[in-house]
Amino acid sequence: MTGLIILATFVSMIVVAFASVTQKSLPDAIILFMGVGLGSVILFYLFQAPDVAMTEAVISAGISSLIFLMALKHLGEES
Amino acid sequence: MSSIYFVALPLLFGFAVPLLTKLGKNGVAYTSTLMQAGLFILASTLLISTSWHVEIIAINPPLGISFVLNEASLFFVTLFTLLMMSFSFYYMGLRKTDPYENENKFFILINMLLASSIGLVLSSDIFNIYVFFEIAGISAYILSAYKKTPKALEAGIKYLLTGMIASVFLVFAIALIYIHLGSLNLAVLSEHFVTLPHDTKFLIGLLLFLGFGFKVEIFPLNFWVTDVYEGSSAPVDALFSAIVVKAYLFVFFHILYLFLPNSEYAAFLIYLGAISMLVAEIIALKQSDLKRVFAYSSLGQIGFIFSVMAAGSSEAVTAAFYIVLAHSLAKMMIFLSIASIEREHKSSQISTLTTLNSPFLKVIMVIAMLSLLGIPPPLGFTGKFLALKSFTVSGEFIVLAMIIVASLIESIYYFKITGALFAKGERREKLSLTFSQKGVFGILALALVVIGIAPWLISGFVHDASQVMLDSAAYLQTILGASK
Amino acid sequence: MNFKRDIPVRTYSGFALSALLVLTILTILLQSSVEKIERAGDKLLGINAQEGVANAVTSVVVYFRGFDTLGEIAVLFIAALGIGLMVSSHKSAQRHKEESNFILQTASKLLFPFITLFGVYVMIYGHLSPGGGFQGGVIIASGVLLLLISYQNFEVPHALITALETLAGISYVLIGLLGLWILDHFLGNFLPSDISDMGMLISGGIIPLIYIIVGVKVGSEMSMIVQNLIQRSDDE
Amino acid sequence: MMSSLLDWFIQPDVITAIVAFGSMGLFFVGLFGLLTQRHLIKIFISISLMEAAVFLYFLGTIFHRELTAPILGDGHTAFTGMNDPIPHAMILTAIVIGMALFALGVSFAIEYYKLTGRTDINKMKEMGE
Repeated sequence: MTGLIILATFVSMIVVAFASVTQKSLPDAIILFMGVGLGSVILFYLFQAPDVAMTEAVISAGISSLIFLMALKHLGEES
Repeated sequence: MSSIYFVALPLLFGFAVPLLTKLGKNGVAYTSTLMQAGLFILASTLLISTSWHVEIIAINPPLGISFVLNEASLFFVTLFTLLMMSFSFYYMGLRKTDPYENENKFFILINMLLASSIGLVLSSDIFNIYVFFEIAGISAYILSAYKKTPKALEAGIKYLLTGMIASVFLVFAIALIYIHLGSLNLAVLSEHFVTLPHDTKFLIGLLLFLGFGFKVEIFPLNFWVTDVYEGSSAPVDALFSAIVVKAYLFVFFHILYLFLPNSEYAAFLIYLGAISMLVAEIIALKQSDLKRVFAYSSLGQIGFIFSVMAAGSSEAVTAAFYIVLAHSLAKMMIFLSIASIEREHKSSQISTLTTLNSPFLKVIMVIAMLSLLGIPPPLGFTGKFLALKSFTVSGEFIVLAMIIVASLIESIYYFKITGALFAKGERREKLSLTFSQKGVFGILALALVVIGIAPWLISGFVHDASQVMLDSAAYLQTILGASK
Repeated sequence: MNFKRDIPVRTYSGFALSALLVLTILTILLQSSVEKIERAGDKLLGINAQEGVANAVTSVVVYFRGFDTLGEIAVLFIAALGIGLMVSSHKSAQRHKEESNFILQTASKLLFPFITLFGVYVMIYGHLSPGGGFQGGVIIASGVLLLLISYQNFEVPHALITALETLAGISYVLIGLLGLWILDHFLGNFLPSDISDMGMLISGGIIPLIYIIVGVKVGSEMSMIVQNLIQRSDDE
Repeated sequence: MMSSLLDWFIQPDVITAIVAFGSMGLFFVGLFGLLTQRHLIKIFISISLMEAAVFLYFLGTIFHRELTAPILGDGHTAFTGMNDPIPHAMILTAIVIGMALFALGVSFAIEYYKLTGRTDINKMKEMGE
């Protein structure tokens, strides 16, 4: 069962990451990047690593995306 | 006296700076210089007392992290502390008239750079080397973008990007190493690395090469170096080319000799170094900015050191140690004199040298350039002579030819610079150098010339250092035997 | 490497090149069989019991490989210093934005205590349950960020934060040096730590102490970073 | 039939293969973004994707599904039947270092944009070549 969940999470992460990289507007790219962060949190949890999952959750979905969004206030919306 | 103080004291200084500012305006500057002098004394006592031992951190190796002090690592530690001490004494004079914007941060960053370069050289744990790789990296990125001008910021961004890419490859290599070999200690890894299947060994080797290749500034991966050197200020360039690059060079070859003792890749690396030297010297010909010229000359010299070090024979590595010593001393002198020129003349073009009026600086620059070219009496000659001898002995005639051609090209633009230095023409008023700056230049020039004339002073020690560097079995024995 | 031509050619070549590189890496990775060998971590698990710390990851991060964490704290310290340097030039800019809406303010007034409480819990119980200094510190910093967003005139108390950061940094290195002077191993565990009080709050000698210090330092540094970046972006 | 499919997914080497394909796919997306995108923030995102892919590959290949997380429940004192804690410690440190570099890069990009109005890596040609 876990193999199936891992496969599904990986596939969705790759799709979301590809969309985030080729996205034209930056805020969308960053929100999609948060989605990839969420996916990696789920995977770290499945890999029996709660500490790493918590760190990844707090940092990739939390602080670093917010740092990005604050940077966007004057880096312009378009890439 | 333990070698942990090389890392612990700069960190303690960095964290305590807000308290040190209470000691008055120059509190931070004087504490930093005093500490660096103390570290140099510690390094030389460890060197003279030949106390080769393993400094254990938290638990015994091979599970724990440990610092290994032997001839090779202490050679570099003493060199780095000497160079940083002389940099600080020089900067004491510079800061009276042209201090950095908020200076306490500058002192924290140069001390972190020193601590991480020493950590890179001493550490015997591959993930610990990655952490020091990052500390040295991040302090270098901020130092290069310190002036916050568009040029400096571009230099910082480019340096940061190449650093992040290099660290991704290095983490990938460490992950594969831990998956397949189950340990992080360099000694245990060097024992089991050969047992790996061929293509895994190739992949780990390639990733390690990419990880360190950017930082060692070897040919295909050094496109970013000259922009960083031109963008950052001259004193910072002195630190980069004299200290930081040497630490990465040592770690690169330390790991190469531990993992692949006499491997078939050595021939490829020798040619890579020679090509890197040739390409750098050719491009240096048409540069007009002093910092850019000496950035390319640094790339050339580092390519030369790279190919000599890769030769792997004991004579070649001894020659490489001489060249490293000569290059660091000479580059520190050159970039610091460019710093004085840049502060006085507000530009670092070669043409500004024609209006330079400071006989002392001219002598210093000539001595440094003689050493870089390999003309006696400075130390550069001994290194180059031994290197060329070891190449002829080992029959690498193509590499020999490439190096000789590159040195000829190098001499062209050095004569162009010396010509500008001594050209006739009206000179501006005399460039003022404080006593401490003159003292620093004097000591470095003296070291270059005295060791150049009498290399037997340190030849015994340098020979042992090269033996230790090449001998992975002894390294394994010292670590696994150490369990205080 | 600046292609003058329009985007598609660059994208296709980039696509093909990276695909080629990754495929070669993938084939090598799939061929190399990962057999179950006894790795350094399994040996550490054997030793870990006598440290009396329930969370083996915390004892590895703080004690067995504590030197990496000290280095990592230095990286974060330098990053905060660099960001402060980059944006320090506009410290004096007044933040004259209009008050953000009322709902956000009441919500953040309600949420902030719980976020900080959770952050402190994660920090202090780092050696018993998953979590620890890094996670706790960043959670507290995200609480501070919430306040910064919702209240325009909220300023992180600079003097207090710098004092906390300095105190934490100095005590971390001093604990390490104490280990050196007492046990002759830098970062050695000189406080008593035995298996009997596994799972108790006061267990594992210096390990929880260091992780709380790490939490305080990471928390204060991250709030400084966030404050600097918000300060920076309000200067229009 | 369904249960045999689920059982097939449980086997360790199947999971390792899925992890290898998935994380290398993510690495590919990161590398692709790095080579083609020109906006600084996009480049930082791509490098973070590559880094996340390396961490996922590392943990995914080394974990054993049947062993528990390296944390003791209440009352137990024996560290047996647990996953290897060292990769967790390494990745924890590497993630926080990556975030620190990331935040520094963003502040460099903001300052550079403030001074020159450019965020395109290719047009950063301040220096004479």
